[in-house]
Amino acid sequence: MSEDPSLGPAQRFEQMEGPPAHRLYRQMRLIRCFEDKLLERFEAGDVAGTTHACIGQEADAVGVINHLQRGDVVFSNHRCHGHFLVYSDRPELLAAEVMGRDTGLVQGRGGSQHICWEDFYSNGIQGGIVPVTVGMGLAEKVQNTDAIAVAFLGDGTFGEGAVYEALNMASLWSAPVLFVVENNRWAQSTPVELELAGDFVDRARAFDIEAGQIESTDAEELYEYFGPILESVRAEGRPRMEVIHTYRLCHHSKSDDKRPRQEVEEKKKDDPLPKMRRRLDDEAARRIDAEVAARIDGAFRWASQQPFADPMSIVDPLMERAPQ
Amino acid sequence: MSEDPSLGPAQRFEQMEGPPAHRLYRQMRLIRCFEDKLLERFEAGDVAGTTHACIGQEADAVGVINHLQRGDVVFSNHRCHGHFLVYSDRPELLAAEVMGRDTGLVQGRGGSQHICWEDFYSNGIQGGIVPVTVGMGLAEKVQNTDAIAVAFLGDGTFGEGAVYEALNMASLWSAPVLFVVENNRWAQSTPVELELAGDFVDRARAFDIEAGQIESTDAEELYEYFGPILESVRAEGRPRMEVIHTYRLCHHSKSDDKRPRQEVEEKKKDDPLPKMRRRLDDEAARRIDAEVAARIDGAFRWASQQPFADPMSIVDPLMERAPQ
Amino acid sequence: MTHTVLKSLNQSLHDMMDADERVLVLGEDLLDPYGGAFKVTRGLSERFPDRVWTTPISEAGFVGVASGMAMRGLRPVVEIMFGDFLLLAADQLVNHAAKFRWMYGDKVDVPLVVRAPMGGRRGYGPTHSQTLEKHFLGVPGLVVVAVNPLVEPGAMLRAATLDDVRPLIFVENKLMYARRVRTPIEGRLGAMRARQQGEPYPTTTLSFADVPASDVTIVAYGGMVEIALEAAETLLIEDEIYCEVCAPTALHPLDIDPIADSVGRTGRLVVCEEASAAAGFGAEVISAVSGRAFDALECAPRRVASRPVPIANAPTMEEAILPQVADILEAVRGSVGRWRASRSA
Amino acid sequence: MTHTVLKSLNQSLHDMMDADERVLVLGEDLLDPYGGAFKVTRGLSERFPDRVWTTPISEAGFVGVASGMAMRGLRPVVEIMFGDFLLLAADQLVNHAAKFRWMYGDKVDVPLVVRAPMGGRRGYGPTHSQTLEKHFLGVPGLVVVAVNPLVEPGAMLRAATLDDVRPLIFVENKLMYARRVRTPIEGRLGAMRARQQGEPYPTTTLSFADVPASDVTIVAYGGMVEIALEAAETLLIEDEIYCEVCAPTALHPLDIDPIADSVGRTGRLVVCEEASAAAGFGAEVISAVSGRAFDALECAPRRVASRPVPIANAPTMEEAILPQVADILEAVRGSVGRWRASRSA
Ligand SMILES: Cc1ncc(C[n+]2csc(CCOP(=O)(O)OP(=O)(O)O)c2C)c(N)n1
Ligand SMILES: Cc1ncc(C[n+]2csc(CCOP(=O)(O)OP(=O)(O)O)c2C)c(N)n1
Ligand SMILES: [Mg+2]
Ligand SMILES: [Mg+2]
Repeated sequence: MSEDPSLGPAQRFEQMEGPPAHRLYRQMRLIRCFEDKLLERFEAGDVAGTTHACIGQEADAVGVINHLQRGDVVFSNHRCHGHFLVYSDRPELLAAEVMGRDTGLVQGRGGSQHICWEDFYSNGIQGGIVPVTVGMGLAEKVQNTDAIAVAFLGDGTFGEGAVYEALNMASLWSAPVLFVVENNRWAQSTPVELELAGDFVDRARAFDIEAGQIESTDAEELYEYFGPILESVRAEGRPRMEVIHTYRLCHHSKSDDKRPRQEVEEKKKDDPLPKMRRRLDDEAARRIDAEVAARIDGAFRWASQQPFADPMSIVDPLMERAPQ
Repeated sequence: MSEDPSLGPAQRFEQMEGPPAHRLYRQMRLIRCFEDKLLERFEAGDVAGTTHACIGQEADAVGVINHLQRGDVVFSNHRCHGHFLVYSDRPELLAAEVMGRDTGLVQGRGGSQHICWEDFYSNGIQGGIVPVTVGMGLAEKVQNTDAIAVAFLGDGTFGEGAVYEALNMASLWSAPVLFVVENNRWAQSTPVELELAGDFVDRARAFDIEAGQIESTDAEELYEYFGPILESVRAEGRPRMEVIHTYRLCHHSKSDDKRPRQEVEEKKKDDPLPKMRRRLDDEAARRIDAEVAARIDGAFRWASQQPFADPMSIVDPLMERAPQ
Repeated sequence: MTHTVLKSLNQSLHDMMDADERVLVLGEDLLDPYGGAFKVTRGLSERFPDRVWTTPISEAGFVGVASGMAMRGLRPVVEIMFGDFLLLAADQLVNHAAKFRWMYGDKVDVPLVVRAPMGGRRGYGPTHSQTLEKHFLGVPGLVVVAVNPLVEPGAMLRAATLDDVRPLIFVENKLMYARRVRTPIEGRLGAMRARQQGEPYPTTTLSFADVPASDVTIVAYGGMVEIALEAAETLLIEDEIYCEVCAPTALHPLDIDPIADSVGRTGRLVVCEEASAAAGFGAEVISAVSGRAFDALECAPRRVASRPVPIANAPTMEEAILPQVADILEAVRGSVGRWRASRSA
Repeated sequence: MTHTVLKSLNQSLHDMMDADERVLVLGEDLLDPYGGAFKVTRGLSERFPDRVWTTPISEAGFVGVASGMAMRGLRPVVEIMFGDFLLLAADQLVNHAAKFRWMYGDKVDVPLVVRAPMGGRRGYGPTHSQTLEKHFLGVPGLVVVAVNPLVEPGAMLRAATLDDVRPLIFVENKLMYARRVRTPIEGRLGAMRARQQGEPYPTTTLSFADVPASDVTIVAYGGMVEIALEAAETLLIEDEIYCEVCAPTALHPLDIDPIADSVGRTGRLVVCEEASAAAGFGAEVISAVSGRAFDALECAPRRVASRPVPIANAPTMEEAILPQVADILEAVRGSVGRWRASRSA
């Protein structure tokens, strides 16, 4: 859609230097570093509004998105930073966006959870993006582009009826769509037992959609796991659902975490970053950490030098007759 | 809810004369006769608007509703005449309603698909009644009344997201609700294969709701089948879904039937009325037919003598400030 | 050669699908031989089996699917079987389709058309007779238009589908399907002078030809247009009241100019709508006219609308609830009578 | 002893649940220690564990569930976490809850309260900052009210829950939660004379005490009330313009009398709302006032509202999009200036 499209994520991943473990770690480090910095900025009062970090879930993003070809569609939700950063490798654009700058991803209009770049989209309403993604996948199929679509949704989003309407149509119409469920066991302050009766995988299968699940925060494992899955969605032109059982190590948004402290501490053992870092030699790890830190610093520095979003641009020329 | 409540359906069924087969036949005959007469009136231009007959599905109504106690809730859909007639045994009130009379069930306001009488309700929007019924069942439970709720829904209605939201909450909150799915294999002009991926029973089970199914137009069989089911919903205070695989022998509404002629003809062999009538001695059957015919004649005669709905009553005193 | 509104819409869909592969039609019960509840899509699935998608009963879902298609290069036309069910898609329309273009920094378009047959007078009762578009007016990014038989409905549908990149609700009217299209010819419509302004969703302004100045402006859209015209004729014959009838098709954003101009000439305003009045189309017209032509207004604008109760099923009540010719007569006579009385005093 | 709007609402819920077993609270993330996204339900689940139901993310579903409960003897209070999500429940509200009582021949009541925090100014972006109640105005059978700090919000919530048998949307405002409640005392509010009319959802009319006639009526509800008051003070000090501020809480059905009376005194009308203007609350007020007090109106009524685009996330844009004190100043000065100019001419 963009005039000067970047490489697709899979191509970019291939061209990254070092062995896969290094690359996966570098990407996750980029996400973590970005969000740490962002939260710091929020704390300092430099950034307004709210934001949802994906700390602890970075392995999902790298596991899935690195398999996508140019033209493939991603529709993400409120917790979209990780997905976007792997998709685009453009932290500075997201930084500028959340900081309300005119050169942000969508000129400061969307902020943290309403972004769009090339074939990546996100929206802050739970559920509704799922049928939209199905439509996108179907449009690619109708136009014989060979592209597929991926929707990210959380456990809590299984409360929304739109999800089931979408599953039904995706199955009836053989949409080439992968539904990636990030079951981080909580929806805001609500544990999954209080929001979900039955089982994710059974729900998909009840719509005749092939479904699987994996309990992992291991980026290499997830990357291996999703390769054949994305291939099969593309080859078969059928929908599929995959549940990743994971955990959110940070608050839901900004600073509202009331989950049992002990549970969160326990889960920190599964933090995907140290898990992957341990597989790198120390030298490489430190080099990556430093490079990424510098990059994120640069991104935020660049962003903070950008002009603020332009209040003169709050017009919609296509709707101009609406009364002011 | 009404000031002078009638007997509950189960009690009334008990007090009917003759063996169960006679009673079931009499009730189904009443429904069939009512709808035949109603459609005649439509053809003749005596009745305005539209209506959805349940010809061919009468056994569902008698199979389920005859087990309900006074105070139990029924929420039905657009195809509600059979359910209502078994519930109430008041054909004259429904006749007056569809004929737009002031003494109709809801004073002519609702017509064929929007009725209410004692603890029976119906609405013409697909899907939305399902969460409402769950709330009704839960309200009974909260108030310790021992009553349960029954929602009727068609195969096509499984397209609506509200159904799944309702299943999830019913399961999470243990609503004493029976979901009766009348799978008549068509939704308006759409065959079930084009509207439903996967399986009804699997869908319920994916929400941890016990579910079963029965392929039958045999009223006795259905009556036997549903006895223990309704008992279990009441005893366990848990939701349950039951699918009745049946067939609609008439058009969807008034006269728009484009289904394959041969399929419909084939299905007429399973017409629940002759099936049951064959089990009666001829004498009894003829007596019942005559009695029911006379009763329905009387009901429509009475209805057609009632005053038309009063155009002066189109005010809502509780909303009176709204501009006219 | 006359044709009905139904025929015009149906033909337009045929022509568009024939000419443009991007056009897809989605909705409930669209397949032939049934061809849709009101037959607007008749014959399409036979000719274009791959591009007519009969849907499950999932209004939110298939509007969402169509939005996604629209964002990825297709031109979907969605049918909501009865406009009453549009509420199920409210979140998709307002929080998704309407926002995407602007919210995403103008990077995407959502050329989505959602057709919705509205209106009563057929005895369908409370959930199948409503005129609900007022609840979708004033959403940033979401266009609402309503056809009437004075424009070529098919041409308008074509413009909405092929030329308009904005998500759009295309309001039809159940009773209108059987009406003949009668567009103005050489500036005339029967005994009336006719002017159409504003492309591609024009406002038609009708006035009696040989009158220098009319007495009152009647605004009506969609299913109320024919009723307003009937009222205008009656008022001419029985009361010698000359009406200008303004029939906009663009409800949001509203093109207020032709209406304000007409009020500038007449000084009096009666707005008709089939929904109940509160916070509806008439309210917007009256407010906008007050903003543009306040000094021209000689008396209080009036609204003709439904009584504020659900649309009852019984014909006796439905008729009394929905706005009729008599209601317009009363409103116009009330407006003009006050003035005539004051003039002759 | 002052308290915030938040405290007032929270205390009211505590008191109602304590006093009346029929009161149940449903919504997302309501359980303690979290206590709801804006903490209106804080402490309830600890005290009444059986009657606070935290729900799945199913806005349509749990509004439906609550309707059913309301029809069967309970008094559910539903929280929609952000008012933006109310659209998901549009079908439940309009085609179910709102219709049941009248459509069923008055056999049932649906005493349902749906609380919805609306409004922007917190940088939450396009899907979490909207003021959407305009889309729910004018539904037969559905009441819409909006609190403001000049009434006791808790008392209004109590009336809506325990005394009102109609389904009702109870609009709150996110920024307002932290505001102090300041109800009039002995007919005064600070420097202003205050009058409250209409139970249980009153309209507050404020005017500067020692002026015989004010110059302009400013109508504002919900989150715009404080902004209108600030504007009124500035106008007094900087321009010697005397404003009457009318702050209704009943948006539908609207009690137009206090507003029309005020315009009868002032002759000028400015209506403020946080949503975009088209087909909104202001349109209804202007139309209704035109119907009731046309002759009193000395100039065109004006609307102060959002710019018609999604509410952008960036603070610089959000501020420019949402209506501010300056916009009210401009509108009032425009209204009054025209008149003053004409008077001095
Ligand atoms: C329709 C809708 N309802 C509620 C919300 C508020 N909300 C935002 S995130 C969230 C929890 C989502 O949980 P889940 O799907 O598990 O995703 P997670 O936050 O855990 O990644 C809620 C309730 C919303 N954004 N949209
Ligand atoms: C929300 C909604 N969408 C569409 C319709 C129109 N409609 C009425 S009945 C029907 C088919 C229903 O099929 P099913 O659930 O199988 O019930 P059946 O008619 O077969 O008894 C449709 C599409 C409706 N009433 N409500
Ligand atoms: Mg989660
Ligand atoms: Mg069916």
